[in-house]
Amino acid sequence: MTIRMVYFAWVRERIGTGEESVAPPASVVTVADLVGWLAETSEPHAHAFEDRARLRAAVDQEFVSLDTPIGRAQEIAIFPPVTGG
Amino acid sequence: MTIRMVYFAWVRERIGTGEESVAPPASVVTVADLVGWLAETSEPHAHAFEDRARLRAAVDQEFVSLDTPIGRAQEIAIFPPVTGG
Amino acid sequence: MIHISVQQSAIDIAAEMTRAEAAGAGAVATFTGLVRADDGVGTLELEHYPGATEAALLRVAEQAIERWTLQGAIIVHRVGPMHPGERIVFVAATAAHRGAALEACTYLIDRLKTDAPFWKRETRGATARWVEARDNDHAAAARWDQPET
Amino acid sequence: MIHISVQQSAIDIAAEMTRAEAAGAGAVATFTGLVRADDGVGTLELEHYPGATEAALLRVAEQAIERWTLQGAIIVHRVGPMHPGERIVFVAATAAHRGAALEACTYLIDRLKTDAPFWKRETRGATARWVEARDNDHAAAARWDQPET
Repeated sequence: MTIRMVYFAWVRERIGTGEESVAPPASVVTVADLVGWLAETSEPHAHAFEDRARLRAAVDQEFVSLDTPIGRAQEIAIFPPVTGG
Repeated sequence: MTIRMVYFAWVRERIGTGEESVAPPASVVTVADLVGWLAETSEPHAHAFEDRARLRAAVDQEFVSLDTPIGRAQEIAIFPPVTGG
Repeated sequence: MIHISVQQSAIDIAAEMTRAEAAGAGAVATFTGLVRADDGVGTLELEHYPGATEAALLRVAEQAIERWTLQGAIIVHRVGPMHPGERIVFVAATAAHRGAALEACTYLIDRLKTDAPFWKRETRGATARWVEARDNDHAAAARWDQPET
Repeated sequence: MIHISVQQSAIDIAAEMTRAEAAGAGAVATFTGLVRADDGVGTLELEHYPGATEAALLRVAEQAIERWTLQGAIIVHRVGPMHPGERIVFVAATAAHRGAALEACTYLIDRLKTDAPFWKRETRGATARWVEARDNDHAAAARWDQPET
């Protein structure tokens, strides 16, 4: 399964790109699993994801907690807490 | 003592004028006394002042209750509850 | 910054917002009251007590500035005849943060409703009537007299 | 009436107020957030999540319309680079009465602060930093989740 990952703010800056396609193994069930797996793929990912408490996520543009199963998601976004307004 | 009376809204309309000068007797101590005395001076005043619960007052442009002494007031206003905004 | 105006002319929102924003803080809350277009009123006429009105509005603005440490408070109230859709009143509160601006804005309009000598007369067809004061305006104003919780 | 806009261009308050007032009700409450001119920020940059942002803002507006029976809700948020004194966000609620308009306006901005995917980066001199989320924004948003008292 290929998932489109999108990143924003300092998560995007640390990873060095705003989006990428990934194909996680079957052992990746939740968003937190996905983040953990990605953190092992490169130093920039590890740096971006080092403090899980500061990460938020959206699955197919719906905001979710990190323990949410990714199911058959097409797009998963990882970003810091929002600061608009 | 001469006092400038000013009237607004339906109080003004019933009395037929927006202002007048009056010289109440010494027995008039409070705003309520003044209203009672004026109500006896003419039919329009009596009509304007017939329901005291619907009257509000200002003494020298300060909003006061009707039991306030008029003291040495120069201007006393009588009007309905306000409805701005 | 305090700006008070009781005026015959139409209320210019863009000009008032520029004034509110010029205070240099991060948050501006406003309230605009309009002649309702949906209840059959043809003309609304606003009478006021010249001199006493401006003094009352200034007092309301000063109280808001002090209570919420505002950078600015604006109260503009129209008088004379006006028509459905036109602005009767505009208030604005400028503050460093949104909570203060929003609360102070509510305070300005709640207090204005009970503390400033304006009277409305509505004309529907051939019939004119003076608008009656509403008890819940007094309830809205009175809640600001409660001790802070 | 719901109007949502996420835009690079400056926010035109007069145009948005005309839109809010056109809903035909008696009360319009607005909140405007500005880049503060007083704390040394040279440039503020707003990043967002295209598509998800508009959907989140629409949901906030729909919730406000339903909860307060509004005639209209407007949310306009700027993105990209901006400077001190410029408007970041404008929200407006149009209702028959002022209580509903003022409460709904507060709801719109409180919810937007926590529910919409925007991120602010401030540049002061040569230093850029991402603004940290504030706990009290979550407290402000959460109070709308309480059962009505």
